[in-house]
Amino acid sequence: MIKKMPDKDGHFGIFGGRYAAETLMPALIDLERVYAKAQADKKFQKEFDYYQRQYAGRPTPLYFAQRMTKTMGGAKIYLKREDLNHTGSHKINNTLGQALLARRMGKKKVIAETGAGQHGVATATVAALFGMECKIFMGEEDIRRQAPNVFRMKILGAEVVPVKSGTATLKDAMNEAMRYWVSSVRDTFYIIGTTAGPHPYPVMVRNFQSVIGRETKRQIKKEEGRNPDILVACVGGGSNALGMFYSFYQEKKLKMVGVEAAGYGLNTSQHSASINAGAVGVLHGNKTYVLQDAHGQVRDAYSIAAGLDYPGVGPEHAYFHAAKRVDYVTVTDKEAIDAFSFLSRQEGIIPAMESAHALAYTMKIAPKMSKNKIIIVCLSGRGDKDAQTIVEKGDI
Amino acid sequence: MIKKMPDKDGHFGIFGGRYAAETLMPALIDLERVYAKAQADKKFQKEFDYYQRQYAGRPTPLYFAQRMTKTMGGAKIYLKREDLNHTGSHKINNTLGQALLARRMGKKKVIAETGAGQHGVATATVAALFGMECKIFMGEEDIRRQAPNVFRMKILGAEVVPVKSGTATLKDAMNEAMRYWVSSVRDTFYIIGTTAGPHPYPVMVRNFQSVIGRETKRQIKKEEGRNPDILVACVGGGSNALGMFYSFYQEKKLKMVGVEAAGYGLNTSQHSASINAGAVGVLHGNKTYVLQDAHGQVRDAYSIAAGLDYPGVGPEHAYFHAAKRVDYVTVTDKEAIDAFSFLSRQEGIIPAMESAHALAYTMKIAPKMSKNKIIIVCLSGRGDKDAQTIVEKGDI
Amino acid sequence: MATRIGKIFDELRAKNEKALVVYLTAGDPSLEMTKKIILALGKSGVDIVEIGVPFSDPTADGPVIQEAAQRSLKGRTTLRGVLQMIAELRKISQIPIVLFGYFNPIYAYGAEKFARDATRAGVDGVLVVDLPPEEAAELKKHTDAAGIDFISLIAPTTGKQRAKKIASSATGFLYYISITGVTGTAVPKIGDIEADLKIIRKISSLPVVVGFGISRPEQARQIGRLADGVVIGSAVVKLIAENTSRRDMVEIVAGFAREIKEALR
Amino acid sequence: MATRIGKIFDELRAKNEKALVVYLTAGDPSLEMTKKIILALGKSGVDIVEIGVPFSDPTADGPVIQEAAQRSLKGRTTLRGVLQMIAELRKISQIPIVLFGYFNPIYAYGAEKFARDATRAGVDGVLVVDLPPEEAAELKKHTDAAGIDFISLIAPTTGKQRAKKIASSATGFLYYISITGVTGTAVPKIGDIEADLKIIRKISSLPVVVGFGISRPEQARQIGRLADGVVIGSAVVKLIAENTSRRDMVEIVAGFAREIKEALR
Ligand SMILES: Cc1ncc(COP(=O)(O)O)c(C=O)c1O
Ligand SMILES: Cc1ncc(COP(=O)(O)O)c(C=O)c1O
Repeated sequence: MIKKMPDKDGHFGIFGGRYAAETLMPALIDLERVYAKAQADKKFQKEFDYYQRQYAGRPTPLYFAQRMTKTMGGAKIYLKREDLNHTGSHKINNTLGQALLARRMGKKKVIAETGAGQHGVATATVAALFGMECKIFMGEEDIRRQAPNVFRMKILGAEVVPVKSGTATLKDAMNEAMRYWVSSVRDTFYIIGTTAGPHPYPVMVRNFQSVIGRETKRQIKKEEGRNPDILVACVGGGSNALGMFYSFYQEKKLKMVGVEAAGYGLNTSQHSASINAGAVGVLHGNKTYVLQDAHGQVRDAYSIAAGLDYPGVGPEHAYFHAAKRVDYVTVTDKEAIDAFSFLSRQEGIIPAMESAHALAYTMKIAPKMSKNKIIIVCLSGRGDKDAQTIVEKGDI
Repeated sequence: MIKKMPDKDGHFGIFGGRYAAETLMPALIDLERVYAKAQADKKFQKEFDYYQRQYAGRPTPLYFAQRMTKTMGGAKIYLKREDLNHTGSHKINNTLGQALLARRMGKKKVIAETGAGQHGVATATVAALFGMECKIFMGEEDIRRQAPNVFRMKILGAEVVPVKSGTATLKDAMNEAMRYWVSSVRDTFYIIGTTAGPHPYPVMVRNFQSVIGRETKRQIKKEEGRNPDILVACVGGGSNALGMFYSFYQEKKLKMVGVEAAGYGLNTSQHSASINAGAVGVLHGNKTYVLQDAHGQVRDAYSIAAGLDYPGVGPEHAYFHAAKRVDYVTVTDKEAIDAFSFLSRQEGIIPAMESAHALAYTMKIAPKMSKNKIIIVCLSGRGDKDAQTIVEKGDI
Repeated sequence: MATRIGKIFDELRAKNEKALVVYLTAGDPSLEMTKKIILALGKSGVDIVEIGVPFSDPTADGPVIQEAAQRSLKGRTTLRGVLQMIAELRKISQIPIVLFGYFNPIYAYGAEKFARDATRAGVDGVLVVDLPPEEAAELKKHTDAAGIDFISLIAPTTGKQRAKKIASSATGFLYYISITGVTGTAVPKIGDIEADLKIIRKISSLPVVVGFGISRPEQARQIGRLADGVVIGSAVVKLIAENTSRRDMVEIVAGFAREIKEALR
Repeated sequence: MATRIGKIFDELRAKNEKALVVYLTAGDPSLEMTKKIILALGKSGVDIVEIGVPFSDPTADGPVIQEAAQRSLKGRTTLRGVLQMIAELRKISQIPIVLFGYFNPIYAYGAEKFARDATRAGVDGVLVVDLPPEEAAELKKHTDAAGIDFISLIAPTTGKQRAKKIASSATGFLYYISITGVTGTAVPKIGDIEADLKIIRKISSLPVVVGFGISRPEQARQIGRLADGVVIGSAVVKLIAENTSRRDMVEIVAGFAREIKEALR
């Protein structure tokens, strides 16, 4: 049995913690305190539930993928439909929670980093909803690649701040957001988009996302009268995966699989498999597995799924990996594209390229499992944002 | 009190009917028969419900737009969130229904026309879901304007057939789909996307869409303990509006408003206001209001909202107009763009440009109404598809 | 009173000939030319002309006739203009004329006024593609009153019961659609036509002509053996389009019609 | 045993001078040049050098120092290389040296090994920006054991209680961050500094230096009146970058340091 995590300073075993500049420390400690209070406050929970239901569209269905199951010929495959959330992914679960906290703290400005733009859109969305000023930091390279989401953020009234430093992608956007936060921490709330960053972000984001698993548990019980055998989710920073896993990790005999992006392959330098191919290090305020060279310099991550394109991973995943509670596997760009196309044509659901990683792994194992087994895949988002890229790559 | 409509030949008063080529008549009659049977069949209804819930993500929330209401300073404004449906609009309600009918009829091929691409995507989606071959007819001009939806259809495995005839927009796509259907009617099901076309399409589509109003009625009862005062919906062919109105039209004292697209203004030739500026005529198999010249030649419709860009309107609307049961008003491109931007920034919801027409009208009346009045707007779809156009027009 | 249409079939039967019905789109390239072509067609042995009234949304037509309609509408052809042209034609020709088209231009004109003006102009029959028997009454009551034949279509998809119903209210002749498709887009199969015509013959004693997709003398001959006549549409419209700029266009079209007619004698 | 850092503050106090701490990024433009610059700085009156170990993700730094780090990393600077350079420097200079950086390169090097190698190379203190007291133990236990000062930061956002806690475990000197922001991005406000230093003085008897955003002699003089020293960082890094290709770059930098030091006497 795995212990309740994290400890009071945000440590998951040796991972996590709060490796932050002193200027930010008081804000982080304050946030921790406010969050703890909110968590215990029925009113806050009610408010959060209200927006989840009425605004984000929860609960999302747990959909039995009948054709996919049949074609695979093995285990029953269910999809948790986070793609049906407002703004198109699970990201809104978290931004709603953090924005409500920001409102509690009287902060009228929010900032966020974004890679694919999904978290940026989800943040711009809640900022509009609660009438907050919003700045989104985004790498110049990503702004070019993810134009549709940039348009959405602008329409929502957010300022999209182009980040030119470093490799001009997600990691640098996060660096820049942190720098901006350092200079504006008194009136600005930083809405981090995944289970990373300094404590209390990893635990807070995981808790906001845990609605995914809570619903799933109830739904599969109703459908099948029992827990599933395997849960599969993609892992970028790890928020959709932890959101799905959290309600289940105490269940014995239930296997959980996190799927990292292998890009062009782990034998190349073009991947994002922090757990499978990184080393323990400290990045963006927490200790975890990081893609880095022998000298502790962080490497660029790569994945066709912009949302997985991150050289770190949430510290709770690092812990689950070390504790062997979750299996972390990898899936290449090519396998993910095949799964993307497969699900689109088999079920009429265009998955986000991120989620396609979880599907690709499912397609490897399902055929080998017996028909009375159950796999649940976290379909973390919709693939509208990826459609053009994939068609233009000529893979469809 | 308005009588139950339509009559057995699909007439709504003098409107509707079945003005179709003889080649299609047997298929239409057959469809009518199969549909009547399905309607009475609990199993069919259960199946339809199942996919609505588990696949499309219904029920959609009825969301109280708190900030918008406050800013407007008058009536309470609720939004029926059809934008949260799978594929992003109410169109899926109907395509699921028709695809289930097609399956019942043993048809393995479906076709559809599309303008904005929303119905095309919704059709390609259900075709994938049920393993059917799918051809989508789309004007060349629209293919250019609505590229993201074209990508989605292709990914879903549909063939997008470019239509060059006429003005290469929606009306011509529908002409071409009908022509194709004439030549393939024995094994092909034509999934029409709105409450138009020959009988039984208008009644069938309205019934499939009526889930919108049924849910709304239940939801507003729960929220407010009573019916709303006004329902507002945009009217292209009219399916989201009828879907919303159908459960309410027998309610006295309840006002219903259909919003047509005034484009550059009714005093120009650039609009789609078939009811407000058209004349009775016959187009695409039914008698209704049609934009036409004095000689009965159909005019091109125009609206910034590609889904409203149709020179006809569902015959039931024509009837409701003639019977004065529904008010039909118009909203210009400019007003709709303002509403689009307003809702995005006030509520974090980017509406489809189509739905923005309903919002724009709401913004005109809400401030003049007292605070105990209730308006429900059918938010028929999300505006991701429109984001680029609007940003590039420089209006944001 | 025997109509011009009734008479022509009586005459042809007497001669043991089959009717050649030629379709052309009015106003393509101009109403003046349409009139000239019709006169020439009459002289080259064509028995009936179907004059297509152009419509913006011709859902039952293939590309050839669609484009002809678009060209004609660009030239501002109207139903009123077509009727005027026919009235002028009638001063010099007694060829039976069927107006072919879609309902909306007629509806916009006014069904009753249309029937009156059409009969005055010398129209013998109307064929409205999107007006099946279920919806026909609103026009037919006026054309019946005006003594204009209401030509009805029977398709390969029409079942026997339905065909009976259609035939029962039809006048002039029955138009059997030889393909499951729009005009000019496929080649009819003789075997299918033969089987369907057998059924239709049992149902109705009206003359039956066969149309959609017939373009060559040999086809006309084969089908002529089974039916009372054939309709040539897209082939003629295409010929007109291809030769619009030639001075001898009218002769070319007339020559083509003559070839087909030969095959029907 | 008094460290070099302790000694220098004692000496300065005796002379009634304030310390000039200069930051520069190791390896920009090269480790060789870094060494030369440090030697020149020592000669021009600089009291302590902060040698920045470049990191790929310097989240506490403004653009000037970020870019210097990127240039340095392009030149393949490593922590090992920096320590080697310091060891060489130590053969000819006794200037107090603080290593400034982020934790990950140290963690990758191994905290214990790092402390051992650093002290051997002649490092006097370390300042790890992203290692607040809560996380400091894993490094501090080793640097303490090696006799290296663990320099701690106090920010304008740090409350009194927290400042106390920080001061209680700090050694060498306290580094007060003069702006709420990253390095080199804003001009510090004297009034705010004065107020905060008053509090810090009550809490701790360690020397306090002030840094972030100081670039001109006049600023140095004003702040020198309140603190025990000032840190010049971005201004020096920028000067190095702007003059990299000039032969007299080292003299330019040294000259600038001399001007600042003048203001602190
Ligand atoms: C749809 C989707 N899934 C997954 C991810 C990865 O993030 P996480 O691992 O935090 O769930 C993203 C990030 O943008 C995303 O957009
Ligand atoms: C979002 C949305 N709303 C409305 C419409 C208009 O159609 P209808 O009037 O049938 O609801 C469309 C058509 O594409 C649409 O996509």
